[in-house]
Amino acid sequence: MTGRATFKLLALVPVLLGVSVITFSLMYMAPGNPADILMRAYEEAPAQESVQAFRSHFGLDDGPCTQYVKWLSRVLRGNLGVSFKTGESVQAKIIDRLPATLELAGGAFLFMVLVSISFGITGALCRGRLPDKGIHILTVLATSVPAFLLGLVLLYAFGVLLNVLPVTGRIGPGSFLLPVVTLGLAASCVYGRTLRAIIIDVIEQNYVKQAYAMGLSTRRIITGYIMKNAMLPLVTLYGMSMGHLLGGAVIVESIFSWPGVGKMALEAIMSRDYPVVLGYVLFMTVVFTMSSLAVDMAYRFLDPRVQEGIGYDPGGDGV
Amino acid sequence: MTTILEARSLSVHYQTPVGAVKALDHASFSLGEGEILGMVGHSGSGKTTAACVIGGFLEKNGRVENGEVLFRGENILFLPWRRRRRILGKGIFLIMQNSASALNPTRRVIAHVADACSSGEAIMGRKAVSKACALLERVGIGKDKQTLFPFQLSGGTKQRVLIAMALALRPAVLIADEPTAGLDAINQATVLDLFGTLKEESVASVILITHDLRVLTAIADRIAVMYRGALVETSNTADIISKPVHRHTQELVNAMKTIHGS
Amino acid sequence: MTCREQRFAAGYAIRPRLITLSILLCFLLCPFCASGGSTLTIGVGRDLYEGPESETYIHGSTNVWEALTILDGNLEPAGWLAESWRMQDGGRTWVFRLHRGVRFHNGSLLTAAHVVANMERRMKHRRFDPRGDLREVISVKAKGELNVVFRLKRPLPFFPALMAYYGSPIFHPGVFDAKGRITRPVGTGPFRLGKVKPGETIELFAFDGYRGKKPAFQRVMIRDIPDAQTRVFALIRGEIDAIIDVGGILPSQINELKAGRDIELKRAQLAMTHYLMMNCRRPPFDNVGARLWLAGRIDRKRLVDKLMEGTGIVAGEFYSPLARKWAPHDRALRSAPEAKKPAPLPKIPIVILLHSNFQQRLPYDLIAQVIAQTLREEGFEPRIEIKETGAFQEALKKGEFHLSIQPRNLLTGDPDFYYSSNISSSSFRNTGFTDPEADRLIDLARHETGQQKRRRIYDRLASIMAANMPMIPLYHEVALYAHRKDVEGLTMDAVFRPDLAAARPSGGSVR
Amino acid sequence: MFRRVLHSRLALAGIAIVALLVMLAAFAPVLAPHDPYGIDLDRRLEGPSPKYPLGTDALGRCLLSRLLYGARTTIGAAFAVFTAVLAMGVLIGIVSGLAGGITDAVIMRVVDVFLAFPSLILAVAVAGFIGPSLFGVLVGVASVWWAGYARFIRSAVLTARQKEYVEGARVAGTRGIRLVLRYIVPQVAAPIIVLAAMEMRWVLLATSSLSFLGLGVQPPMPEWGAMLSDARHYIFSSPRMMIASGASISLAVLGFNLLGEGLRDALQVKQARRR
Repeated sequence: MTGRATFKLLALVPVLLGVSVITFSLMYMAPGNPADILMRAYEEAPAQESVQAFRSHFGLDDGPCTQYVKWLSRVLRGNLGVSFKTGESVQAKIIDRLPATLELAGGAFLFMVLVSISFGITGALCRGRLPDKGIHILTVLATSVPAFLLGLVLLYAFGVLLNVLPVTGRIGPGSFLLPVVTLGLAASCVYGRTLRAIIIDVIEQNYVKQAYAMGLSTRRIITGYIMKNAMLPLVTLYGMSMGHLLGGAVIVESIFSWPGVGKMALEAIMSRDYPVVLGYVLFMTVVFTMSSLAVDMAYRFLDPRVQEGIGYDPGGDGV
Repeated sequence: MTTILEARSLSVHYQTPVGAVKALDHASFSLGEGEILGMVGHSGSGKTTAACVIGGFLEKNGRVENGEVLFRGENILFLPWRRRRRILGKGIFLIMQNSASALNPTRRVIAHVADACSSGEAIMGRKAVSKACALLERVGIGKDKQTLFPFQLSGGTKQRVLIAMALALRPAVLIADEPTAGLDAINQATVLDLFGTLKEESVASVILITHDLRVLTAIADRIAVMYRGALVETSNTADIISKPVHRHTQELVNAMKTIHGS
Repeated sequence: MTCREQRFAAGYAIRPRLITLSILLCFLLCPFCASGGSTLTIGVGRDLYEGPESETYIHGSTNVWEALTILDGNLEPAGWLAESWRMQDGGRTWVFRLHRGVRFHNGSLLTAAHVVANMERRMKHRRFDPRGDLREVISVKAKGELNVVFRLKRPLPFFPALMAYYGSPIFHPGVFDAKGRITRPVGTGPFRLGKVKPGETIELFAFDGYRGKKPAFQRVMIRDIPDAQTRVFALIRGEIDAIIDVGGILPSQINELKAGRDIELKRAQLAMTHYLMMNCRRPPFDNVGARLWLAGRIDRKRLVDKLMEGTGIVAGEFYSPLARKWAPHDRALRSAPEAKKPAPLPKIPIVILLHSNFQQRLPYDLIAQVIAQTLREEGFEPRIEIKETGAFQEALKKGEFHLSIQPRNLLTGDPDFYYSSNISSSSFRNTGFTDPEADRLIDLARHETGQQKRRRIYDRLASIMAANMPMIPLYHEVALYAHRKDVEGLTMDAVFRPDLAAARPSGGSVR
Repeated sequence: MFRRVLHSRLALAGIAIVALLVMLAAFAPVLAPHDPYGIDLDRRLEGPSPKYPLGTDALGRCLLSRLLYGARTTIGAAFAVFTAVLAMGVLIGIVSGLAGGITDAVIMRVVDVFLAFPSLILAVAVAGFIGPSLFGVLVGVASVWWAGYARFIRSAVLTARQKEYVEGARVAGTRGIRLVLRYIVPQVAAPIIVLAAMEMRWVLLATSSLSFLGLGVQPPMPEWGAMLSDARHYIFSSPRMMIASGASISLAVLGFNLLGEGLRDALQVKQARRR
């Protein structure tokens, strides 16, 4: 297990190095001069000497390669630089706002897991009957409505028309509900559908029939025999969904004024605050990569067949 | 001897893309209390279908065309699934064909038996586990193997796990579908021994399904011979071996004698 | 087999899952609890926190810091931290006398030395003086406890106006670090800074040692709600008590807010003017005739009436008429001569450049589309380009635009601010208009101390502007702000600084 | 194959919706009652009338005409991204699959790097840095999506290469482009088609999301995401604007959704793993 984890981690090194190169080169895709931006020449003109002072202050006079090497060596030492705009350290800024995003993504994840499992079980056990059809229709609709539209509609419906849930920010548990549903609904439905297919597959397995033959209770059969096997392929998908949730958070956070890293990143992109955007992209990619790795490990932990090195292919589950 | 299970004129058809296939054709048989009934026949003769119909696991494309199955005098064939399930386990326990896939691959051996122990009884948690532990020891699975996963066990051991489950459930009727298939001679002997034990302790009345007549000669009280979905002959074991009536039975007995030279 | 293994083996791990589920449900169903007490919550559309790398760390709208002077309703400098000031040496020396007994939030008394330290910070670290307010300053010295003496290279008759608000923010010098950054804004304003969550909230507490009237609200929360619609929803729901900022409420939202019965919608005329800048280096607007033609062709009244819902004043002059003293005698645009239509450029699109930061706050894209329509009708091929800060600045710098809509604040209330930062050919913001006479007059007026003479120079400049039309003033901003009816006294001044100290719960009592 | 597609009601509905939208987009100039750019400040925010079937927008333009022309932009952009992604993915996947060795290893590591990014985050960053424009959105979305395709097609090529008759053709001397076109492309076509239909909705969602965030088309060009973004300021006074643009996006996504699902079921192709 440990050996495998180490190997996987080592294999990530070149990938993350590549990620850093691409992230850094983003900066060169952009037109414009960051020096002018700091000056926030918004209503007033920056004096030329202020611009020069800024350029040397942030080391913008070096060539791209030198800048990259300098940047990378700083990043490796855990220093993502300082914001052009506010002068805060980027990692402090990210860590400051990360809890909000993780809360949102984590909440959406939990919502997704709970809803997709209940949808999956209901759909599979009531196959072809009303609840299954209802869930299917809901799935088709939910995956067709973009998150930004869903968010606006929920905001309007629950916040303004029904006046039951707060529309902004991160105050009190109630404010949590709408963003989480907005972020998690589509994924819940998709995974619910996937789970349904897997469960239907599993129910046909001999061991489930055998469990019924033993006269076990429905609950025991679902938890001990069906779900345990059906969840395995789903775990990989759940892990993958983290990327989707972190990306979707950008949109949801900007609609709900959720003070997380996504909103920060969007603002930083709009004001060309390179260190912040670079730091954000890099950080999120590492978070995503690590969560994928964690899921991979969890999978190995959950599935005894893989754990014991039987040569079982986790990808072969018809997902 | 009272009859605990009786099938009357049972007909089952499978819908297949090439038309309906008759799997059972007016088959009738009965199982007495404490008796071991052997069912024998070549592949496709309808043995497994019979087991599935009684156990309630008929394939989706199968349909009962005719007949009834009486369990303790009640026709269980057309009971709603919810009521049917109450009979499963403690009433009728079906050990599926192909023991390799009959155990949950992600569940430890002992958990299966513990589940069986707690099925329909008030034993829960640790009590069930310790009972399961004892039962597994009885079927010859030591503590070292009890926490393994099914795929780590040999076919014979898996079959023994299933028998341990039967011991735990103490069903009124045990139907074992090909319990000795794919086992080597030593394992076959052990498994059959365990079925003998079941009978001796009058744990259950057993229907033992196999294509191997020889397996039945040792432990079955009566033998039913199936041929193309019909029950062609039912008689005491000794009678079947010594004076088979139906042509197919004669073939089976002859084949057995030719191979094993008994 | 251990006990734990047994439990695991038997699969009884279902309990924790149920517990998690119920905790989650409790968490989600727990009713939303609003924070009560005497707190005023304000929604704004941008982050008022600007950080140590900025001139002031936090926006002046927070009422945390004060400056030497502040502009009054007529955009005239009035005393703030400075009680009075006088000019010496023909405008080359300015002496500001501070109020006695002004306290910083850390309790220490404001002295002239503190002010000197603040000025030296910005003179030494030029990036904290982005507009170059202190360019002409040779030295700043403290004279006694309360007098600050500025020595200038050349006379600046409007120096007190230059020092207004953002011209001289004063913090306790103990908070400056070696690089001139502010580590924590310890100012003298009626509110001191509490906890800042960048991009989320800024918490302010009433400062007990404030010299003036004590604020009625003990606590003010400023919440950053970038989406205009969400902001209005939050106000209607009462999650915030007020929206008060430029562009905080869009003209299109007037009707939505009128529907809210508990909400009072107010307007404030600002010292901000919105212009259609023209690139005077590129055809067709390098031609005076073309510029004059466009100025006559754009129906500004219609724009304001139709698109602004009356939240603007059609600009008849080049800078805010709030500066009464400087209102030109000759309203430039009324006397704009008729001009002939220029020939449409073959296949070359007319680029109308907009800044993406204003998208959410000002109706520029609507105006641009109307102007584009006008141009299209005349046979041009207009194209709108919305660019974010970097690309926007770059395009301006390289002159890759023909037209651009931009706001300008008359931050000092003095015409010089407008002319030297927009029209002077050495200005960073000059969009290609060069006129030696205008340059000469701007420089002359800048250092002319005689009020009457200055006045005459600016009148001459105004007529040069009218004849050359380097930019078209579209409208003067009338900002919308709103608060719930349980708050009163909340107002906003001409440079959109809300007076938080004057706000109080209605009925006079603290909630 | 096509009979099975036609038997699936879902796929049929999907095909119908997509075809309808494509037709509407194609014939927008004929169908649109007004000029989608024709501003009329005197008729701002009017409700539906015989002259303006869906009413007018904030600048007095015909909403229906803008929606019709918006279909061109929105669906056109999605198709453009898709074509680019497919071309890139197919090319790189086939090269990688056929070349093997170092080339393959290098290409696959690059693909790994691109797959390591959370997709929307990279798309937003790329589009944001290029600047708000249709081009930025196209590049942003395409830069994220190509990698998955390249990997998918590479594995399909590798599988196809294993087949005896391909091996036979190689032994017989068929090489390079001929081998690819004759023997490999026909084999990977079905999974690519299904993948295409399944992924179109993601592309559509991603492009309209970026537009909604203000990273997309420049006004006055009609585009559904941007139109929705503008319309939300009128949610109280003219909700129809939001409903119309929102419903259009949802309908388009729904169409591709159904089409993809139907095709997948009909062709029984495994869905590609994606985030």
